[in-house]
Amino acid sequence: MKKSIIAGLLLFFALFAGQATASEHAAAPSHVSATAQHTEEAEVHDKSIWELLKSFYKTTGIYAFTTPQDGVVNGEGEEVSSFHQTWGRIIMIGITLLLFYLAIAKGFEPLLLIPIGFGGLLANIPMANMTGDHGFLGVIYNAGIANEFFPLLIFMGVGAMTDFGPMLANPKTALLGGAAQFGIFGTLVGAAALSQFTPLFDFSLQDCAAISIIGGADGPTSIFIATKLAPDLLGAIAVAAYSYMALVPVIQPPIMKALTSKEERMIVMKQQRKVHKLEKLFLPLIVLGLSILLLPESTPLIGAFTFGNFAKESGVVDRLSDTMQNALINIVTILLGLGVGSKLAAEKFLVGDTLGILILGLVAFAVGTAAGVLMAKLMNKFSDEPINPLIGAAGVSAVPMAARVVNKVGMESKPGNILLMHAMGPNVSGVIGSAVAAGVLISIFN
Amino acid sequence: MKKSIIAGLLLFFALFAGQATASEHAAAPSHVSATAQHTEEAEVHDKSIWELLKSFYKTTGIYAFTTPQDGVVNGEGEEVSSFHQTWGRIIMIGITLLLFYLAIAKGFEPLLLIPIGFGGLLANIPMANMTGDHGFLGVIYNAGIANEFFPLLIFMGVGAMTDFGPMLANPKTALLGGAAQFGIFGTLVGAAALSQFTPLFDFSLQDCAAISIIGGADGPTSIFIATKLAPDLLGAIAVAAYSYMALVPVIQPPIMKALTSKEERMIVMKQQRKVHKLEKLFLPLIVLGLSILLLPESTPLIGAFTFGNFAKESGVVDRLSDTMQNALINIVTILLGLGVGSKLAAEKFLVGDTLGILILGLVAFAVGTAAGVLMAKLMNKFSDEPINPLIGAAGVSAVPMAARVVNKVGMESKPGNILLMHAMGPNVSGVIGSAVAAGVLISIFN
Amino acid sequence: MKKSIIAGLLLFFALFAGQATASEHAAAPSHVSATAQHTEEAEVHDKSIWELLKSFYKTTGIYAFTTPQDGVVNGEGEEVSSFHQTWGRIIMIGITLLLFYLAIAKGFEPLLLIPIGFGGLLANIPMANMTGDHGFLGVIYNAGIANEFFPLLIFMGVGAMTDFGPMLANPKTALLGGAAQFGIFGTLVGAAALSQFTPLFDFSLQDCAAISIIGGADGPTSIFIATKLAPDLLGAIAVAAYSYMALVPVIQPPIMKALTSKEERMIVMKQQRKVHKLEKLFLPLIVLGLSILLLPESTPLIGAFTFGNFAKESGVVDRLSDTMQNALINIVTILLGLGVGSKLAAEKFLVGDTLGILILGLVAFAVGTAAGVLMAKLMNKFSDEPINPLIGAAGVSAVPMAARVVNKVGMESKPGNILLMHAMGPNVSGVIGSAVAAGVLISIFN
Amino acid sequence: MENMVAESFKYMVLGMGIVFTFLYIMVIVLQYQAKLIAKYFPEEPDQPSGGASTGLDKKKVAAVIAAIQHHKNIGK
Amino acid sequence: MENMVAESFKYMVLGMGIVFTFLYIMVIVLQYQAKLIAKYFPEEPDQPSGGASTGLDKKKVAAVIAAIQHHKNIGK
Amino acid sequence: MENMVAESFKYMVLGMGIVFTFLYIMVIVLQYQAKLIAKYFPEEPDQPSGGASTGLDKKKVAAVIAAIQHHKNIGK
Ligand code: NA
Ligand code: NA
Ligand code: NA
Repeated sequence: MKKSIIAGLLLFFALFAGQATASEHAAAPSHVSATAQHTEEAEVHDKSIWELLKSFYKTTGIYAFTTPQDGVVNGEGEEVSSFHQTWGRIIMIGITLLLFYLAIAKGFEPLLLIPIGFGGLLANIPMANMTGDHGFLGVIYNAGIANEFFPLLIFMGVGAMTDFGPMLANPKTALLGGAAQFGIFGTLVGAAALSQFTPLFDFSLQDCAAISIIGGADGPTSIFIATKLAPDLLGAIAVAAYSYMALVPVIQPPIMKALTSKEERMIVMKQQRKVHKLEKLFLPLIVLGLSILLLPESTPLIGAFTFGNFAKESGVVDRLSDTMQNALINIVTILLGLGVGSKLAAEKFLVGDTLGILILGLVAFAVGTAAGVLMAKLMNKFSDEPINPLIGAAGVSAVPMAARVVNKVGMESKPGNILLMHAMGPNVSGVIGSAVAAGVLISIFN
Repeated sequence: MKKSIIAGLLLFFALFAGQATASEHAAAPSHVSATAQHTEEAEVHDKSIWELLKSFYKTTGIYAFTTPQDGVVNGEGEEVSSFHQTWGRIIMIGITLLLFYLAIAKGFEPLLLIPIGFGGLLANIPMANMTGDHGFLGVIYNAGIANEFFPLLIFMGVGAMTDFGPMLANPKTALLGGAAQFGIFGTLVGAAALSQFTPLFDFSLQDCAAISIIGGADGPTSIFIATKLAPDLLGAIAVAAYSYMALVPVIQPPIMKALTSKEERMIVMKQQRKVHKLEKLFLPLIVLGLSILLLPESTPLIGAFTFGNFAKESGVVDRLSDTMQNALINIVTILLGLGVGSKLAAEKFLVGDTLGILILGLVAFAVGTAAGVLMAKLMNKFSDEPINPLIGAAGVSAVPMAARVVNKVGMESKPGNILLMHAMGPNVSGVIGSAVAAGVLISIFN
Repeated sequence: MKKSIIAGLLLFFALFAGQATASEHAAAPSHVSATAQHTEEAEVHDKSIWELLKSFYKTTGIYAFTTPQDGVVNGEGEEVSSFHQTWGRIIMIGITLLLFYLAIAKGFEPLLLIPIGFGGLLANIPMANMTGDHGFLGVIYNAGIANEFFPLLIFMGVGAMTDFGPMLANPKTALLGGAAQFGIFGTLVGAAALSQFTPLFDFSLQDCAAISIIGGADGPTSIFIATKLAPDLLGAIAVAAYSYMALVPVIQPPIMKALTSKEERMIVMKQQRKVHKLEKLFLPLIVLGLSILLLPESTPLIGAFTFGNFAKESGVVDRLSDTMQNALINIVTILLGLGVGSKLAAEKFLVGDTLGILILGLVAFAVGTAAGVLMAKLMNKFSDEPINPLIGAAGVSAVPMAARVVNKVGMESKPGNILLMHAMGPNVSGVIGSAVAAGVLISIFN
Repeated sequence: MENMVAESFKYMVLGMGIVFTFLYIMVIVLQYQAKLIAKYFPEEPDQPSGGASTGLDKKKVAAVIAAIQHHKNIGK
Repeated sequence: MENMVAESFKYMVLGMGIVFTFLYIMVIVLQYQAKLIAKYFPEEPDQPSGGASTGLDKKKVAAVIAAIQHHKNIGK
Repeated sequence: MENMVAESFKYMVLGMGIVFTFLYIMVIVLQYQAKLIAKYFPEEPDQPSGGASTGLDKKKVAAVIAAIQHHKNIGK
């Protein structure tokens, strides 16, 4: 069977090749030669089908990957180096395949890593220029990411999905969501120090701020800040943020165990009180009100988030709240992922900075976890009611993964000690905490 | 517990404050001082953490609300007065909270008042500048309201949700949906007279037209016309239109009772005939055809509306019709509400005109109701079949609330006299009527 | 009853007419006279209500359809001829009604023909100027069609709906989806020849390419290519593409029967093997990888398509995949249809070229079908396993209609011989085939 | 300025006239259409109202019933 | 360049201070609110968690139960 | 103008050649992939078709069954 098909294909080509050779004026199927052909219109040359194939070969990806050209520019008009045209793109395609593997086989935040990875795959296709102003990814990027609109819509949907009940049941655990933000600010100092005193990194203070927000463990916040403060680092920051959020079950447990004794991990917390629905209704208004009074720069993020939450808790606009939680957030997630992926183009991602971002992001994450746990230990010392220090780790946000990890680690020390709901308090307050931290960074650097 | 937390916080501040004071060159976390700092880069000054806090204080909302500045501009570059920076914003935030109360506790058109109210809340946040071209609300406004696109999409969804069966069962009741438009045109004359002859109002004729459309009791039509004829009045007109539509059960009954005798209210109408599905299928085409022949200026509104209705009645594109009625209209409602809310910024809303708009809108609504009832009385005199004059009140549109009010008032006079379906005829024809009236106003003023 | 209403209306008019006549300065309700009025502000003339009606008459569609004006321009600023202002528009409205009839009564691709038809209806309304930059249709066209974005989103949704299982079960039938693309390239040659050697057509080579893509039997691909290569022909190409896809059950069977013997049509194919889910998972990556290596110009289309398919087959982002298949594709279908319909404006559609497009499109479709069947006959000769030549006809794509037609024609010859799943292989590979063909055309002409 | 009332009055007359003319012609056409349809397509009369979302409901009910059947079969 | 560390350190102090101040005030307000609401609206206590999608579930369950009833009635 | 046919003919040859080359390589790769997967991942064979929306259906069915159980328990 196979042989006969090959024979058929050859026959087909040979047949037409013969006829095509006979024709007088052949076409060249590429931009460049099409232009050339117009200027030489008068000339008559005898180009065989094989020459046609040869000129077609120059339009293939194989040619582009193997034969870098001078003067190739990306969607933003910046020149792309030989390395980034060849091995760079190939490495990036390998990285996107790795992201797919992690998302599908390991369950790493697939809702964002699959669109981001696919966007990155498309962004590294030679000649297709999909990140350009008229390309598939470029249109998306300009429509909703360049203006920081999509992250806000995502945040609105997240707000509509968040239940603040556990935090309201025990408000003081919300402070743990503050302590964990030390991951952001501590890393900011560390990154500045390493940039200033070592040759390892060379980030500006603004870059440091955009990178350290990874410690907030909050995807849309990271994208929002990166777009505002360091758009060129967006791809690496987004990938780092979502990857580490996905790696919560790997990164956090050793830190949590190192900082706590077995007795502390076995602490049983008091059952939570019931929360009145009016408390839930007023909560978004209180949070927004505080951010208006203290930090107006944080209100785009907190405003979108509390709008979603208020719509949900109002109970009278369920069709809007359902749409925010489903159709709208899904559509925006698809587009946001593809658009962010456009920053995984080799010439943007395969730069020295990326490794620094990945390292600093990991540090930020770990420091935030540690700060949350230590703060919880401190609070346990001074509190009338027992506080299990593990729940401090949930303060980084990464809702609800971090709370689940807390629960799991707690159960390992004392089976049956269900910490999930107690950890959800710091977990959701961590979202507010990192939005406030983002507001501080915007107010300083923007 | 509380005391120890306060102690901890103070300790934390004190600790860092000491260290920070020691550092040589401090930063100022605000736009203004950030610029200043760059120019004075050479200077070395010893700024303590307390000075840092002081300069942070100037970026808080508390400072902005209490200390108005000269030269503050809104999203459109217009200067904002001291009053509008301070009490104005506070009053507006109070008004948006009132809208929430009405929407949640009283059930006033929550689907629009909650997004509009929240948009208004966000629009009054100092320094966040969300109504600017790059702000959350500004992006939405420019994407779909400035070009009048969102109201048309809403109208398309409303078309897909409207069942013209009751109107087709008794077409001549559609005339009641015409009489009620006297609310629009009567108010136009009244507003013009009051503007011309009294010092009460000072509206241009175009403003009068935009205001009087509130009498059409149709939200998207009001927003469409206001955006076209008087965009600065959009916020007040939208709020008035939706508020009065929500107030139908309060505004209409006294007028209905004052204009009818108990005998008239007790009139029982003939049971409606069955309607052939082909009649429903052709109806949108007939309505659109008439508006093409008589009033092409009304076809954006009527075209969108009849497209939705035709998609529904065709029966072959249920997935599109379902999407228009759900995902699409919900998404657009969220965005439209937020975008319209951006016009609730204090400097736009807290102006003399707003009170005039609220008063004139109420008059328009009441006059429309009265005209509908009186026309129904007239028709009842000349008709072979009995017509209960109450159904005239449903001609203002406000679908389906007005029809339900008719039903309720009818039942009060004669229990068991179900007028709901009879009132739905004028009710849906009122939508067509106000779209035609809007077309007339566009044709005159645009 | 009727008489009394007429009497009432006359009374109403007469009443106001009398009063209006008495007023000193009358308004003219149209753009033109509104301007005039401002310049003659000083003059005092006694315009009766009848004169007002007369000037209103000039703003009606009746007047516009019957009294063509010089200097009327369409949304793109091109002058519209007298014919296109009058009979042209009326004919186009008739054609859109015909499209509705075909969609509703005959079930012709209603999901696209109804929005396209309605868009066409709206585009032919005089004076409303809905295709202009600020018109309902113009806004849509500029937002998503001019930049070729909407067809890609549709393709993404189609990818998420496509099951490549049948093709994977018997990969070599995928070649049939290649043969059918001869409909595209054969027609390209034919159209070029007829344009060059006969006075029948006068298309440029680029136009020929845009037209011949109709033979790919793939709606979004046709719209994508037409927008890129010949935007003025978009309306006719889209209508032809969807109409012929809808006409598959009429166009294909005679060709299939003419080219096959009854014995061939009775061939029973081997039951398909089971496909491993990993094969489905890797398929989109393989297809995209090949298109990157061989034809990067095809990757916008194939990238969007394989993204949708990959999201579906990954199994970890069901909420995104569901959204692509429902809310997102439905919303985009509505907007795409309306936007494409804007190219059914009389002055765009009622031109000599349209007839040529319809004829050439039909030829392309028929040639593609024939090529598929002939290739299947050839493969059957050389294959170890029997191949029913009918399944070749499914290679044109038109998923899943063409496969169903194959099944039906097969059953006519041999009841119980279910070819549906066997035909789905060529059917879905036809989608890839035409996307590759589109890539070739882009690489040549763009 | 002095003529605003007069102008608006004319617009009122014009506007109400057009609204009524529009709806009146619509009523006439609809009545005529009803007669024509009753004459040529006497079958399939539809309920006068409530046809909005029955398609969806029917589907849901069908799915539920199918699921119940499925469940019962499993239960056996 | 030389002052990056010092600057970032100040930002850290400021940032952590604001984050804690924000959350601390929030905690105080929420605790006070809880007391107020417990005092003036003692009725209708809600479950402390899981209120996210119960509205939907309730509706679904209601629809299913209705469908089952319907089905049973048909079955009779 | 005179060379349109010749040009288009070449494009046809080129186009059909690329389409076939593309699909032919794809077929080879897919056949090879099928063998590899059958060798290294012999478990979990999938149905050849119709996998599109079973995820959803399964969820729906599960919800319905749960609801029925719930209903039965209530009914007791
Ligand atoms: Na956080
Ligand atoms: Na109305
Ligand atoms: Na095809």
